[in-house]
Amino acid sequence: MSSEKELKAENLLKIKHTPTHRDWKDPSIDFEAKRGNWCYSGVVKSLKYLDLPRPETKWAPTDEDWQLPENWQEIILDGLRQRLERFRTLRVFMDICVRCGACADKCHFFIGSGDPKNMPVLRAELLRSIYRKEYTLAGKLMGKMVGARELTLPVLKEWFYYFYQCTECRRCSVYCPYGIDTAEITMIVRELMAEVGISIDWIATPISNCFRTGNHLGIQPHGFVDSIEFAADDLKEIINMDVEVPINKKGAEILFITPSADYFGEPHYFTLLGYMMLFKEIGLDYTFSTYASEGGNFGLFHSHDMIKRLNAKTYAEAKRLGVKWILGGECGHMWRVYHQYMCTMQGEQGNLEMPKSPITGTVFENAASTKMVHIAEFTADLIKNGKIKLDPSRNDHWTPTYHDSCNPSRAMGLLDEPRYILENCCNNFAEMPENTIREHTFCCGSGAGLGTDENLEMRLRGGLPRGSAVRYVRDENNVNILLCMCAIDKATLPALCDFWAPPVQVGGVHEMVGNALIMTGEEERKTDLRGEPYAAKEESEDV
Amino acid sequence: MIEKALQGGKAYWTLVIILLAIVGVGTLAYLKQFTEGLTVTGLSRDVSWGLYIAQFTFMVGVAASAVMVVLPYYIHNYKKFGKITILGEFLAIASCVMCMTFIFVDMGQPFRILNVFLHPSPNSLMFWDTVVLFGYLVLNLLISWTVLGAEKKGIAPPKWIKPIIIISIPWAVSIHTVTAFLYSGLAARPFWMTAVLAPRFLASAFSAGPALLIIFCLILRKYTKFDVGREPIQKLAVIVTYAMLINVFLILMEVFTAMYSGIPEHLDHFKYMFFGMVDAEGILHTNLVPWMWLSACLGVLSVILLVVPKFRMKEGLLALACIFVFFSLWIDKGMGMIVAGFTPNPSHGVFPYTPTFIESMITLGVWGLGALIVTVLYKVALTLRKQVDTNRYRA
Amino acid sequence: MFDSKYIIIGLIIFVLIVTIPISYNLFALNKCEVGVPELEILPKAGDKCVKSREYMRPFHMDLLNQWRDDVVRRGDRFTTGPDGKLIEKSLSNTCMDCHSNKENFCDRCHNYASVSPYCWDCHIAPTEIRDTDLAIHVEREEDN
Amino acid sequence: MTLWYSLILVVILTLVGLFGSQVNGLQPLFGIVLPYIALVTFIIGIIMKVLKWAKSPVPFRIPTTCGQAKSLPWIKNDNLESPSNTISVIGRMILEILFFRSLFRNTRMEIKEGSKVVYASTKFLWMAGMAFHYTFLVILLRHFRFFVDPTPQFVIWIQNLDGFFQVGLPIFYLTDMVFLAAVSYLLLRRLADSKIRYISLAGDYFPLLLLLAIGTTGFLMRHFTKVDLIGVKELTVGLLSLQPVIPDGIGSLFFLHLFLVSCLLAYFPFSKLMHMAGVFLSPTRNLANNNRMKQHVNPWNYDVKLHPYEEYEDEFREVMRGAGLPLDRDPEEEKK
Amino acid sequence: MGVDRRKFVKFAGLSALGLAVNPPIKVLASEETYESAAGTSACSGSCLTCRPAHPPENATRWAMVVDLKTCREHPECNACIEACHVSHNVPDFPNPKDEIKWIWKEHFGHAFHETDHNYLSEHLKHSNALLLCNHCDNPACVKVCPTNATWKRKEDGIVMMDWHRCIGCRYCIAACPYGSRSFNYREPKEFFAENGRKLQADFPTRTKGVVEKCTLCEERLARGLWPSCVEACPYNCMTLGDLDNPDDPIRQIMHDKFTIRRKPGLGTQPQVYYII
Repeated sequence: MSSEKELKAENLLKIKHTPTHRDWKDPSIDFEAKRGNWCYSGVVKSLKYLDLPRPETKWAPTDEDWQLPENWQEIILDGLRQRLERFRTLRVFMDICVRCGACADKCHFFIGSGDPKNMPVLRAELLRSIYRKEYTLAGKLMGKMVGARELTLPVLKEWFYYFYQCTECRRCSVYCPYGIDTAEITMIVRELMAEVGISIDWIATPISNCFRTGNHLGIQPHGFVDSIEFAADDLKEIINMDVEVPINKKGAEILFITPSADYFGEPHYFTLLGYMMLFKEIGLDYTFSTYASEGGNFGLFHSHDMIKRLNAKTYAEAKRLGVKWILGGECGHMWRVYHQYMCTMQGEQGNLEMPKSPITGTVFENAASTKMVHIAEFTADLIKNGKIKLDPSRNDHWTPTYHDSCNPSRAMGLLDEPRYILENCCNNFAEMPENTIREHTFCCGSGAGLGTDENLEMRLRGGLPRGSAVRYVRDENNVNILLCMCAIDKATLPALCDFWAPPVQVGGVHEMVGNALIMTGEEERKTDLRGEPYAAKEESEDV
Repeated sequence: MIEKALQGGKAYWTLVIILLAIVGVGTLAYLKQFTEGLTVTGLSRDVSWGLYIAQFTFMVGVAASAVMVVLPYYIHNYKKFGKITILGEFLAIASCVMCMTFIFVDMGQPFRILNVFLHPSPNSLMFWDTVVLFGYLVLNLLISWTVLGAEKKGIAPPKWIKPIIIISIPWAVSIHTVTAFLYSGLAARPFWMTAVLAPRFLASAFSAGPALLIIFCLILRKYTKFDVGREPIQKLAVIVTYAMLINVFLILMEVFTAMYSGIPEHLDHFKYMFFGMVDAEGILHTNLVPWMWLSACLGVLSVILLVVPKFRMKEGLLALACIFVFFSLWIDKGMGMIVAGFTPNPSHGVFPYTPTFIESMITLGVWGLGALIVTVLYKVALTLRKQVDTNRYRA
Repeated sequence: MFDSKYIIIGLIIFVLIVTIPISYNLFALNKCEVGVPELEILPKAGDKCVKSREYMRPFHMDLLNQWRDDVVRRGDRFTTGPDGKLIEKSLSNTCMDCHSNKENFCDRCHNYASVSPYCWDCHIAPTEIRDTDLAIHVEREEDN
Repeated sequence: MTLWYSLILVVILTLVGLFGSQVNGLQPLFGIVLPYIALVTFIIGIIMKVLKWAKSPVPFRIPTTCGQAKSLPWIKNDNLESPSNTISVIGRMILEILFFRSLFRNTRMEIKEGSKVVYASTKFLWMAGMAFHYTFLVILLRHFRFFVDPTPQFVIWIQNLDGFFQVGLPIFYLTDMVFLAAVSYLLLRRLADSKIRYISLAGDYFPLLLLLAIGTTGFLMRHFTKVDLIGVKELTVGLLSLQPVIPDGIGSLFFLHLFLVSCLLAYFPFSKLMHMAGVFLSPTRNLANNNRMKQHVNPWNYDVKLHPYEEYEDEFREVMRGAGLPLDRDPEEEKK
Repeated sequence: MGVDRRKFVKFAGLSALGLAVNPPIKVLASEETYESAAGTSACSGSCLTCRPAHPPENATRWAMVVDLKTCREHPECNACIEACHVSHNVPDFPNPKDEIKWIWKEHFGHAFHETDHNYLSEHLKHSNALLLCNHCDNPACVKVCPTNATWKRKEDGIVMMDWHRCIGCRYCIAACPYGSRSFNYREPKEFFAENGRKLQADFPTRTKGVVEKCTLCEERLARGLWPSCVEACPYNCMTLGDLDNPDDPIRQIMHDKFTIRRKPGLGTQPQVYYII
């Protein structure tokens, strides 16, 4: 890892966006020199638990020899052929890129690092060059001249380096005239690498934890119960009310699933408190589950198989508990899986019912097939129908801005619901510049399983565009909290904000809901969910 | 940035569609003129320029008037004009396009219009007018787009734009001066042959243009959330006042010279405008008379409203005064100026000119085009401003 | 194959569009004989023309353009023909003197190649002259 | 380097076309055989490629959403950017195919004042792209005057409009100018922007240079060296009515032009030019964002190893009981 | 020019192009012409018998003298106008606002406005003046033309027009103090077709949207022919000559008679002189 000294803004800001003269077809990478930009390899225990190939091999990216199986090229090329037959996306995306370069400066990693291979077009070319060599006549005959390359160990190492520098945020796809989605290509290449035993620990271990205990953190059932009870105690201190939280309750109407970080991590925790208050206030008949105690799905960052293996628990648990439908908490990639993959992977769920809000009677027709509703949709509906009372002035000590997480914005189209909620919960809401929000939003730089410490330099670099936008509203509008609806964001943005835009805090949308919520029979609250005192009630001057 | 013009509410799109319809009507009318020739207009052998060229002349003035906001803002650093400057520049862009379109529809051989550049003739003021007008359009596009773009990005405008802004100021004066030279150098037309024509054009431009801008600002305040503030409007009102006074003064100079000297060649045109004239057959022609008196009355009324500070300070009355100024000058320049120059003709024949329906529809279409461009550009400016401002204001 | 419905329809449309010229030529109702239009055999035929046929076919418009500028702008009205005789640079008076039938000479080729010169907007073709040598009633014909 | 490969290739092709067609007896090759081969390659090649794409399924519905999805009835759905039904998808595709919607969004990133990342609006690529594609289309349609006899009326309208400004004789077509300018811009952009130069391959320069050569030969033929149009039309109409003939005396420039066009046609299916077909088939654009509304089927969906609740409870039964969680099967209860 | 003229004289003998001369009018009027010409005082060279068969070669400053005295004695005669308008295919549009005229008659008081007064001699007061383009030495129309579609020929001073280049802006009409220029508001060929008027085959019409005016029959001068109007006038009212040549008959006329010009004060130096 890079030393503290190096990780200073002025050092990271020496970025040159003009590529060096070295031909991109040269794959060599000096891993030693690039510490802070890549992740550690998967640990034995996790790989073994998941029956992944080559679990016992201990290799590090800095090694000369990655101890690959003898026929590794064959495995990868076979895998590639198979996936070309399975994914039209891959096939089409391999053939039609015109290298117009529109995507080039759209990637946060390129903006922050200036490394030309972080241009989405070149990231895809890393695979496309192999595809050309194997599947096109010109590539076979003319080789490098037409951008074709042999699959060699340096190429594989290059894949490892660059495809674990893509957060699958899909921002490039928005600008591509053909909609080429680098996330799709990254997913395929990561799958191919996994087939020869190349994974990173920060992804493999959460998957293995989740597969075993139901959540990424590996919290066992009793730990889960403890933390929920702890949260209820905390809440009692703030709002002076008893909040009961049902767990594994059969026959509940709704199964509630949220990322496991909500139970343990800060600032996720305040969002959890917000949910608990909201559900108590409206008297929702719901249950948590220990078996499906994770909304997130790190399988998405590994392979389609892993997505399915982890995701199966959701419906299985809904069926076991006999709930009518499922409500999902604030998370980013969790919603990509629930929105774009779950129903296709798991098939239709006859035992569940069309989601209908028991409070407002609204039928969520947009979830007619998956039977799974986003908490923002649910809460926005409550507010619209006047079922909860909110006092936005209780958030007056916050000047929030909202960070659209990549997946809800570009893979789901969930843009206005959270804004509607925030406008009803806060008086001081301010937007970041328009090229950095909604479908143009910038990734935190740590998504897709890259939110670890060993690659902090690359994370901070990737976070530059987001950090710059936050700093802009901090300076222009005195923004002091960055709200988001993604567990990875909540985990990684604090470091980013500390680095690029201190002292902006990070929080969740339902934390603001909890702050503003007027509960029936409540006593006067002294502090918000963080224990921060409310702003003085007197008519505050508008800045 | 232009994409902002593609996202808008119902009112915006309704306006755009109405304006497009007007442009469509104008286009159809033009197609008729295109196939049948300029015979569909009221123009004749004797009055060979009419509504189109008159409107062109008037709009050059509106275009040039942008300098009245650009100069205080960029040169004298009068920051209060910050919000209005872009409106002025966009108005100039629309006016330039209108000017070019008016010239285009006036051409007998529109397909050969590029001959002006293929066979340039530096002796001809029309050649220079084309060049300066085109240059002014490019300058305004460049300046407004760059400055607005920088504002959108939240950074200071690039340094290279400053000299271009400075160039644009004399350039604005030049477009209307050259337009005046177009007329004032013609020995054949004594009415135009006056050294005071260019100054008069500038004075009328600097009152009509800012008057229109004030009207726009008041409309924007009423129908959108965009408020340029009271002070810049009052400042503009003062500019309108002085320019209008100078304009009236210069007109009186002209009247004096013609009347006192009594030279028929100069006097006759004023007679025709204000009292009408008898043709060879003994018929009295008074086409312009009601219009010119209306223009004079509106001019006097507007001067009263503008000069008395108590009236000027009231925005309702100010709006009225601006409307009066605009219409008074529109009649004066957009009808009287050109037609009266041709009547009576050099042989003292009186052949009155009245625009035809087709001609009026084409003119309306060009106005519609100008209004459309203003609408679209203002939409862009307002949307970008709103994004920059909401952030600023809500904090 | 997946989404075959859309893809096959799409491909059929593609093939139909690409082969429009072929189908137009093969099946068009007003199918014409393939081949060059026959040009009129000149009544005053001979080798009197100012330039060779090989030059004239592709370059006659350049020559006429040149003549136009010579005559109008430079007052240079005459040139020498291949037989050494003086020739006036004039479309109506010189060219059309021999090629007197515009329909059979100019128009056939121009129509075949869809060329629509605007010479005839002003210049008067001999075909516009009937009955008398000097003047005629001109019938408005499509000048383009 | 890649630029030079492409340039040399285009020069070679030009020389082959220019001199090959002058060799006695080879004119039928350049005027008849190669054009037919090229046309057939073009059509069959594209069909084969598209069928190959079609053989792969679209297992998951993964549209890129660029606007508000359809959710609650009172939240306005941006149906062109996040379409929820087929009609909206068609709307989105029309915007994409006819107006290059995604490219219209393009911005240029700049880092200003030290650390401010800002985004400039940049439409030049979009404008050049639109200008290039549309003028190419118009030029192609104008060529119908050589393809068919008699010339359809719409072609004459296009000609008149295109030659509105009567400059030169034959009149210069506006589209010719715009086409050559746009292609030149696209080429210069590749060379001038170091990022784009870095990613450019021979396959990116070659089509541009080839188009430039085609455009230039066409322009030269119309305005400078001239060819015998009647002969040209005789040949092309002959080709396209399947009765090929080679008339005498057509200039060699025409054979070069035809040869280069044949090269372009034959090259098309094997190159990035296939984006013409690909843009219709991109799953991130041509699918509705109705994932949670409608079931989407993956034809190769297969079972994977799962960790069912029973195994989970078996592993954690003791601690679950300890934490007071309900158990599905409690051996202790059963014992009792 | 000169070379061309010589070429042409040879050429004209060989070709049938002599048809460009417009014989019918001349034949009808010839006798009367002779008499009236003889009736005037000393022959100044402006009579049919004295006028050379061909205009002078190598003229460097064409000018015209119009004898209004003789002209106004025949108010019914429009031979010059007809000859000109026929030979140049000038349409006579019915609507006065579309009117096109190369040579025309205008009330004396209007044509010479500055000399008009209430007690003007009776015969002048009710007479018409024959007007045409003045082919000014310092033409206002040329200065203003944005495309050089009208220009003054250096060789012989004719103010020439290129109808292929005119864009129809009508600036020249605004600039001309003599009203010598007309604009084609309508398509002339359509008029000829509609009205059954005959077209002169060897001279083009104009197209709608261009300005036109008298070109002093430069196409005839080049062929060694007098301008149509000069030739057609049965009374020899018009004399064309080279002012730069001291031996040219026109100089003699100018010497003998008092001539005036229209609007001399504007400095345009018109080259049509009037004997009143």
